[in-house]
Amino acid sequence: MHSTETLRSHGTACPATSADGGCTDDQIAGDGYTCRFEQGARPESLILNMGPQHPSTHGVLRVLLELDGEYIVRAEPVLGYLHRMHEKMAEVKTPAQFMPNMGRVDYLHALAWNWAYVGAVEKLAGIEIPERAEYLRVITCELNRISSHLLWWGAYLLDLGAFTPIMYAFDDREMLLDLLQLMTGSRLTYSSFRFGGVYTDAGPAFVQGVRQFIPHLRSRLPMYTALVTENIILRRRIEEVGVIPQDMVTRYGASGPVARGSGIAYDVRRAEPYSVYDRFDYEIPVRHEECSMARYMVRMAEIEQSLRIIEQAIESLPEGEHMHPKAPKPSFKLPAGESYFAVEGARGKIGVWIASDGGKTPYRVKLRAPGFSNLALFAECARGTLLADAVAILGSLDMVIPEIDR
Amino acid sequence: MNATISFDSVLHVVLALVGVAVFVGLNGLLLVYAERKVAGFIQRRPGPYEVGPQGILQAVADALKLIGKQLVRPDRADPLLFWMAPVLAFFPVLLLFLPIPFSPLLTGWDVNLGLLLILAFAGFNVLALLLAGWGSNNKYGLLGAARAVAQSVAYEIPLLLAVLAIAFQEGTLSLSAIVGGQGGMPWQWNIAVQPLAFLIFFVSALGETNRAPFDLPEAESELTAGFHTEYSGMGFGMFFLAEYANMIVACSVCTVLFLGGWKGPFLDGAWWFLAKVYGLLLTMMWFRWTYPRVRFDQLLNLNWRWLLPLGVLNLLATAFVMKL
Amino acid sequence: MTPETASVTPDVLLAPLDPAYLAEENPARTGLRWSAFLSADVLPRAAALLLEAGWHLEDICGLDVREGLAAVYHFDRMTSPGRLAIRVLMDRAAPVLPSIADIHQGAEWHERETADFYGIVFTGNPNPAPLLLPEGMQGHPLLKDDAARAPLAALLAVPGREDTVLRKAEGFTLLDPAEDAKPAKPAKAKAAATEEGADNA
Amino acid sequence: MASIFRTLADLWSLVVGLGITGKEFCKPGVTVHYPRAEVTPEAAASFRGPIELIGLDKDPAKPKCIACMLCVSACPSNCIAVTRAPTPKPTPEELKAMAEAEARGEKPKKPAPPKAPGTWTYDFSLCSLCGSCVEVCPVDSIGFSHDIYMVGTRREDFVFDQLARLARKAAARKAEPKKAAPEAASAPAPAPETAATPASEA
Repeated sequence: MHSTETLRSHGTACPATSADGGCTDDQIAGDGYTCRFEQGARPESLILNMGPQHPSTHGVLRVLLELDGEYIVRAEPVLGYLHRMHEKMAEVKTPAQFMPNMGRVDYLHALAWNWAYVGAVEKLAGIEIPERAEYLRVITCELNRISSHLLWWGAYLLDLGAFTPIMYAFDDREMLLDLLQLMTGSRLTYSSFRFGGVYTDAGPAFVQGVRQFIPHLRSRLPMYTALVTENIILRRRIEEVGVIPQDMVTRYGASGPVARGSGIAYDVRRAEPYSVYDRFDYEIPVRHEECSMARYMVRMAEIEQSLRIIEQAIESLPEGEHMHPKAPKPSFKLPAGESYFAVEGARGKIGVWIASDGGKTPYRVKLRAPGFSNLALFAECARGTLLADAVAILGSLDMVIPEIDR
Repeated sequence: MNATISFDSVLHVVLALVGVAVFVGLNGLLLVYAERKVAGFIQRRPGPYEVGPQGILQAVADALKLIGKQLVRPDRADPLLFWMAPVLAFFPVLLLFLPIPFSPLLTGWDVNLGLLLILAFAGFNVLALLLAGWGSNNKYGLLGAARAVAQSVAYEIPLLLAVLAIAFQEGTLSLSAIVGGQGGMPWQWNIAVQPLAFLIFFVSALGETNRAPFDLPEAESELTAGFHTEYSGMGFGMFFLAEYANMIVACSVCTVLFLGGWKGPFLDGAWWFLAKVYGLLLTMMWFRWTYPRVRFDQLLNLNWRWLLPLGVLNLLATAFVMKL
Repeated sequence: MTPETASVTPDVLLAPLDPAYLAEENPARTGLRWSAFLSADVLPRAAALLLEAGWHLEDICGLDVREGLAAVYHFDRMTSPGRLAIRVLMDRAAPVLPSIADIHQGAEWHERETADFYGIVFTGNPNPAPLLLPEGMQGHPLLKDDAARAPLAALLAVPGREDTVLRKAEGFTLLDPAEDAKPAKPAKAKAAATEEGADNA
Repeated sequence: MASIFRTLADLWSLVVGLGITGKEFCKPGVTVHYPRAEVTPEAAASFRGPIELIGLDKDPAKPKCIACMLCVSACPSNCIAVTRAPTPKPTPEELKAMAEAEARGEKPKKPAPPKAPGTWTYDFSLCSLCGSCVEVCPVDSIGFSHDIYMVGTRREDFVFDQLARLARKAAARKAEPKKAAPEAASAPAPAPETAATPASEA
């Protein structure tokens, strides 16, 4: 069949094929993952390889599904198709040289990863950041969070078969990207945070643009609600689908909107306050329904809360430097020691752990991707649902594959 | 039906078939273009724009591309079923156009069982989708085919009930007679007396033609392309044409049954018929670019729990009123 | 999780397991609240205790140091946040750890990833296939050369860490500043520098 | 019964949705219709495109670069290659002076290599536009260009000889002097150099 045929080219020996007849000659052997997966399958089941090329796996995720009709008996995500070994690159590059990688881990919320790495290095090396830079980081990071949620919103509806919302979301997102381009120079893979500040200072164009953007997006959100959120087809598709109870969140270490959609008010901005977030008045949206709709509603509410943060930050943006005068040169050496820095990304808790022995490059860098833990619970969550529900659940977890594979 | 089949009438039918083929081909191009333009405008972009002025030749270019592409059959697909499916999807649709009265004069074959003929031949479409999904030896195709069969079979029933209500009311199965029974003004159309039947018919027609929000057999975010996953070139092109042809048939029948066919407030004629058909087609497109897709069990629930009881009630009510 | 266990600090929680080392950290310096060294065999019990008290697994980081292979488990709590690092040291010749994937299901992928990168075997992992690296790949990318390995103390016991040691077993010397820790650093730095130089040339 | 009425009320949301898309249908498009239209130069000005050399104020065809190689070592992707300009051959007089100095036992004054690059190549296909080189340059000789519409059909199209590029740009600017202010020169004006170079370098 189509799915297994493409995998034959992998050429991986199928350990279980020959002897005990897992795959007979008549069938085309899949790769090791397929064969092992088939071992546990009931004879009447249909094994379906969803991905790595599939419209709703957003990039190159592969999910092995055992189907009974259209009901999912078992699911197993197979990762690694977009693995780039960022953690190895971090060990052979100086911290400054590794910065551009951070724009490419999670391309939708690149600035959060920027921040996580910069924060870990700053904590380890004791680098100070000027206040203005902190505010600019908050503003750009929150703008980036909105752009990530907007894209998720559009793409999620695309998964659910509505083609138009993504275009409306992109219309608004385009304005955001223009603003972020003013600050970072790029439109997607930002790398604009620096150890001790940010790359560019905010000019009047940026400040003015942000001030105009906030009311604009607020005026658009009711349209989003009326067109999509209240749409009966959408609500029937995702309400009570993909229920993730609280203990499942804990067992898998899920975070971000996945945890908050299950009634856990956990947000790194509150739990481990960093930067100047404690100066702003905003809420952590929490829903208790534990279903896909709850996660949807959390993200939509987060857009509004991010707007609130940006509004306060831009109004109280202090004057001053955007780079600390004592900010280290790009060739600086990390002192020995370890530091863990977590930030709240659009998908959850992003953590960077650096261990350094005082050498030119870090000794070990661990990138903790929220999507990795969030996707891990898919197999348990999707059991017993319909194929269409699996798509709805995958989408509601908001995966970004390059982040999961790193 | 006329007992004598003269040479004239056979010639008429053959000519009509040729005409229908041309009509379907041209309309396929037109509707593809219209669909993409509608999508574009709804999404605040220009849609096709590069080929020809305002992109009007885009559909032609697409058609040429499809014709020029290689036909690929998967290694282990059943050749007979695999190639039969697109043929079976497209050609029976042409027959469906024969009894449709575009105007009193412009009717392929004014047969007094026209409605029955259409319902009978429409069944071929299901078979084609089943063969396509089964024959292509693809799991997505198989799932799509299974969906297509369950969906088409289910939605045929309320469709039939809605049609029956009109047939009761008019006392005929001839399409031109049904049009003849309606007046020119909108309030003299059957939709004014049978709004519920119209709704049931239209929703079922969406389900029968696999149009969004009921496009489950090819739901690309779930089944990549459903039953036509493995088809390339004109294999896919035939399914594509058949989908649009089916839409036209469904909208034409809807126009005949509920919207007064060729009759209008003034200047009765085929233009009224076409205007109404295109209006309905645009509505279908509007739906597609607005709504998410329903889930399969919901699709069947909607049918069995809402449309079917409503259809039966409507039919009973119609019969009751007729008896009075 | 019960209300009583929710506020129990790990030093109390892990006390029955007799950790070789347990310290309260300064989060402002390291981002950690507590750090502990456990032996491999009590790891599943620790994981179960932590889960019961509402802790979730953040990540598992392998670490290749002079003393052997180490794994660092980061745990955190949603109700009263504070990060706990549990470190386990293994023999380089036989890097084996018991899996905790049956307790913290999320650990399955973290363990498979660590197995990919370091070759650590997690016994009892329900699906011990490669996760991120291709099947059949030789070698483990994050293992270091002998020359590049630093002692554990050079990474984790540096001055200015501002930690308070709460427990320290008799004979626990892993975090003592070893006498060769000092010379090791410049050596490693030099190695890195030549590497860099070769890269640039 | 109540659920039936609620369902009917929910169905109203479908009509609302149609209303919204219908309204949007009637509004004008929002997309920029490339190539008939391009984004405004102001919008492109903040875009960090491929890096370029910045010329001296008095001789815009010559870069400020002093060939210190800081950018080469700062670059995380090894996309910059710079060589120093060759040391000029000593003239006969200088040779003579050197020989004399050596004879006197002094250190001979060898001609120093010039503080200027001999070649300056940049492989945009490797570049991740991180700006490390721009930040590290001690003489501000590197800047970002703002070309957002750069295309090429071959990999080699993106390997730039920056010295030649700078010279071309300077020549182009000289050809139409007052038209562009020095700063705007780096903005993506449809420069006349387009014709002379591969499309990618416009």
